[in-house]
Amino acid sequence: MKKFVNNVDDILVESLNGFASAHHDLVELNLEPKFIMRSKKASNKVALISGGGSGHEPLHNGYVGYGMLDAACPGHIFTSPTPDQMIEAAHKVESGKGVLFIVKNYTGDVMNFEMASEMMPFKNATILTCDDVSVINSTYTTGRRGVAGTVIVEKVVGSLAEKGADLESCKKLGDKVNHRCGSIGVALTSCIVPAAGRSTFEIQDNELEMGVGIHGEPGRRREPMRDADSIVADMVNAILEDFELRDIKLCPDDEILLLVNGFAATPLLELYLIYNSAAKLLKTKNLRVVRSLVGNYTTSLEMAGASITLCILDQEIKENWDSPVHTASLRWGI
Amino acid sequence: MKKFVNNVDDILVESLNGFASAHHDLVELNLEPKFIMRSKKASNKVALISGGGSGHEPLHNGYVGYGMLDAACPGHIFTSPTPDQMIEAAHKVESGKGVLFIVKNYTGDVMNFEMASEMMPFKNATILTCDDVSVINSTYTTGRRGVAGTVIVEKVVGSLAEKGADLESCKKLGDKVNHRCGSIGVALTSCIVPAAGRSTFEIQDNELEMGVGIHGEPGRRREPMRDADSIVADMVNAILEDFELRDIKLCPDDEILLLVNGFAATPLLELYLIYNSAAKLLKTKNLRVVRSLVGNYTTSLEMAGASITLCILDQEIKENWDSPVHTASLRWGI
Amino acid sequence: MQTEFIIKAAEAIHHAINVNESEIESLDREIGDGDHFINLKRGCSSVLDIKEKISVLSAEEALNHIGLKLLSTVGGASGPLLASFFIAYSQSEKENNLDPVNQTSKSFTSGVEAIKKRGKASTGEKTMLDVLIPVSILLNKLANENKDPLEIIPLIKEVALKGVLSTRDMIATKGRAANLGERAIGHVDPGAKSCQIMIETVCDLILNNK
Amino acid sequence: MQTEFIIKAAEAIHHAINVNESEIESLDREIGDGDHFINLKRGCSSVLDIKEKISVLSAEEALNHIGLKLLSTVGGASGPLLASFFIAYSQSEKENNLDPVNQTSKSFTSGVEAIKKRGKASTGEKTMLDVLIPVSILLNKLANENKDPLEIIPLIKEVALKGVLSTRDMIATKGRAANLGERAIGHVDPGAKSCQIMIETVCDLILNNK
Ligand SMILES: Nc1ncnc2c1ncn2[C@@H]1O[C@H](COP(=O)(O)OP(=O)(O)O)[C@@H](O)[C@H]1O
Ligand SMILES: Nc1ncnc2c1ncn2[C@@H]1O[C@H](COP(=O)(O)OP(=O)(O)O)[C@@H](O)[C@H]1O
Ligand SMILES: [Mg+2]
Ligand SMILES: [Mg+2]
Ligand SMILES: [Mg+2]
Ligand SMILES: [Mg+2]
Repeated sequence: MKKFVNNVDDILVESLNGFASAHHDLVELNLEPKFIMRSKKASNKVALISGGGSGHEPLHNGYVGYGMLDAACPGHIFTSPTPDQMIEAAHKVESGKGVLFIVKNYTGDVMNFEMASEMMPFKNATILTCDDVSVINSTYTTGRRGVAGTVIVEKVVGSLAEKGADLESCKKLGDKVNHRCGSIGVALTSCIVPAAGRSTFEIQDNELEMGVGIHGEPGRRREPMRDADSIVADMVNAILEDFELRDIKLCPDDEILLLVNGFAATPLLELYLIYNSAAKLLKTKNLRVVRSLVGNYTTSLEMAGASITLCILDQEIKENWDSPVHTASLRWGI
Repeated sequence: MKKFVNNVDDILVESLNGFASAHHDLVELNLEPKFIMRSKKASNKVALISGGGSGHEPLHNGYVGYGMLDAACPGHIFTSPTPDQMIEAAHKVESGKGVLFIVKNYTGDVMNFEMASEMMPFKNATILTCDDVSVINSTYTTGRRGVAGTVIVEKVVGSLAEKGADLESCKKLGDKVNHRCGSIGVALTSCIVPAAGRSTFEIQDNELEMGVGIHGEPGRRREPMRDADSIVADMVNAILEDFELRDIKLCPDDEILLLVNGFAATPLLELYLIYNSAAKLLKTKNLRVVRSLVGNYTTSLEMAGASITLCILDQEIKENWDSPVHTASLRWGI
Repeated sequence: MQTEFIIKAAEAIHHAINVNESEIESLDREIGDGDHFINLKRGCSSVLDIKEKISVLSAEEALNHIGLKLLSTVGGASGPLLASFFIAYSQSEKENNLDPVNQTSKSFTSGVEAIKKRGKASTGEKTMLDVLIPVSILLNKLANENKDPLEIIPLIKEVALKGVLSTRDMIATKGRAANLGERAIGHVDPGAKSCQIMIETVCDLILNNK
Repeated sequence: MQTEFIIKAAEAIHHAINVNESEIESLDREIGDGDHFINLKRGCSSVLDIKEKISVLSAEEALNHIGLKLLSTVGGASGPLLASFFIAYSQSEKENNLDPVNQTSKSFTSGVEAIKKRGKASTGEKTMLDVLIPVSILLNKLANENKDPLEIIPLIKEVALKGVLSTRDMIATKGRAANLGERAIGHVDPGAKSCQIMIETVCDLILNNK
């Protein structure tokens, strides 16, 4: 394991300190318990709080700021945060309109946020993101995992909350965005949880893992490595088939947000190549990509690979996607 | 070699197509010869053109747009572009105030831009960036390499050009920023030029390459892998010593821009840990980090590793750093 | 139960978890995300950190403190589950006052019920419950039959081990491994294994204390 | 010189470069960035792409076209240098009209001078010039002595090879390897090697054509 590390036990705190000091104009760090919050507390809006295991940076700390999250609760690497973090964060950022949790659908995250929700004195609601189509919903009862679509949910709901909408409306929009998102990831290499010190899984030079999770969990299946167009076609088709399975009708000329997300080690050069391949394919299916995001937005430590997320836009989602945002890792209009 | 690729010969064009289509609101792609230019031609300003080998994305394509470059000329992977690209790009973006080339100091880039400069009909000047302190200037006559400091030069000069300054003033500011920048990189792994299909260099699990170039060129020396604080201290000290060697006096309370740049595979988590380590060290030296940038801004394909750049600010540099910019990979204030 | 025994048990569990590091870790690497050992270790250490503080408390209070401590340090799926167990166990100790075997049986069952509720799971889903539920059923049965503790312990250990092994051939329907479908078959559930280790450790401690 | 010969030479060089792929590539990987072979290959292919077009031109014009083509396809350090060579060579063919040996010597020297000027370099800096300059000096000498071409060729090949080997123990002061300092010692310069291959190829072509 070759990483920039002093002491494995201190990675998270040192990294959080670096994050907070690099972005001290935007955020503040609380250490006991750990959370990142806006340095300027927002007033009279639904407080958006997300969180999850670390190792997916910039998710979620990088999305704290105007137009997006009010606070983010980082767990240990690949381990969900604990309820005290969410409760304490809520006490700091709640401003009278309640708390909305945005939680990726993993048993650990769900339970920890659930306990926080039960234990906190504020009106609150939860959006569970579950955009990963690699997990077949009907067969396995925990349901799909939440992956890169979460970034879109956080941005869109963040915008609505900033406009002063109430808890129910924010929750409703978030659920809608989540419903209209589908994602799938492919890993070319594994990743190393620092405390474990060894690769989470083994993968050969001629293999890829289709449907990998963002913790390096095994996915749909191990497949032979092949050319990008063929990998991308399988990914895009998996997402479209899933929309069909979930009875989400896609009409010709529907507007799409296409997110090509790198897990870390895949160069931007390749991410744009993937984008090109996906955009061309969607065009042949008469879908119009009108918004896009290409880069490392939901990572898996040092894994090589990428995920594709499609979000079917409507006027409300598009407007809230376009509105100004000012966070460490997503910024426009400000 | 495991990459998202269809045909090795098509990587660049497919990736450029993806880039241009993802950012069609910002840029336009010319293919014969290859360059990226703003989709809305700027008027009555010095035209800023940069370029260099591909494989360093987002450098330079990701910096084309308002407040930064007018055009970027991508060469093949790790190979400088050819003069026809710069000449043709200049014809498209020149708007009466001449052309300013921003060129990283590599023999190939220098000569190709030089020939473009000689062969083009416009008034033009060149800023050679050479911020890499790992190359000892006095001993070797080609001089230092230009690395991540180039991003700062492009941003700062881009701002001044946008304000309507003339060619000489822009060139002067660029030279000043370059002079006040120092960078050094460390590689933990090598990278694979797709056309070559194998690692540029071999490196063991207990080694790092101190002073690596952004093409995976060998650096100062092979060193044992060790803890982040000690690596970072050596990097920061190398930059500070170099300022001294070049007679750049650092005064207590001098204001610094600290750029922690990832080469690709090093997670953001670690980049912030590096930032934390560097910022703490600079504080003990009474230097004040007042601006920062952490992320993958000048990459080396899929290499793991990072570089640190210090830029000593003054009022003029700081103002032009802060002014609005709207490119694919650097955006604020707009 | 005595607070002194609780602390001894915590120390013994800490030791046993560390001894079994590589097995627990690799099980979670195979069908999870590889952090189960680290999560447990963090939990154990944090409990030992408050050893002095809880040593002066009643057993109920100590167990509640342990639950809250686990809740705020372990994280992941196992954190809230184990925490719920201890908090419910403590509650049951407070609310009832039975003979030792019946009390243990009742409190243990309350703990397991809390896990079932929190995790929305039962047996056959390839989780720690495949150890915990059979153990609690057996405990109840033996308590009803008024068995001697020394007689009970070997039976408990046996059932716990059987529970672990039963997870090997299951498809998971809860937790992270649920995403794996058929690929989870052939692998033992890490949480089941670690619960079995903890149960065995406490059993052995009781035996040695006698 | 005949345009036909130029095209034949381009084809032979293309072949020779490909045959030596692994050596050229690994030399540039050792002390450069590993692309020298790819750059040359791209250049050769692009020249052969315009074979038909230049086959109807005079030798001077053909050489100029080749220079411009290399300029717009090779890139890197070697692109502008090799392009400058051919453009200057063409210019000298246009401007002078000497006997074959003296003309070749004069034009070759003009080409090398153009490289020296563009690269701001000379011998002893661990570049292609460590092959090209000795060859041009020898050519001049032999031309002055009115030597027979067939006598000249083996000597040229020998000097070119010596030039390549001379780079092995040099510290580079130009090009990418200059950043390596002492670490470049022990490695032959890739550009020197590829120039030597090209020179040898053309020499052999002349021999075979005789
Ligand atoms: N819904 C659930 N009910 C009961 N136990 C569960 C449930 N989900 C997961 N578990 C247990 O938790 C264990 C995993 O714990 P751990 O690795 O610490 O958390 P995570 O899965 O979040 O990384 C599994 O092996 C399983 O025994
Ligand atoms: N200033 C120079 N003068 C002459 N030759 C040079 C100079 N710089 C580099 N070279 C030659 O160019 C070769 C490298 O070419 P190439 O690999 O194609 O370009 P790059 O170094 O840009 O990747 C070197 O081996 C050397 O022979
Ligand atoms: Mg986990
Ligand atoms: Mg090169
Ligand atoms: Mg786990
Ligand atoms: Mg090269």
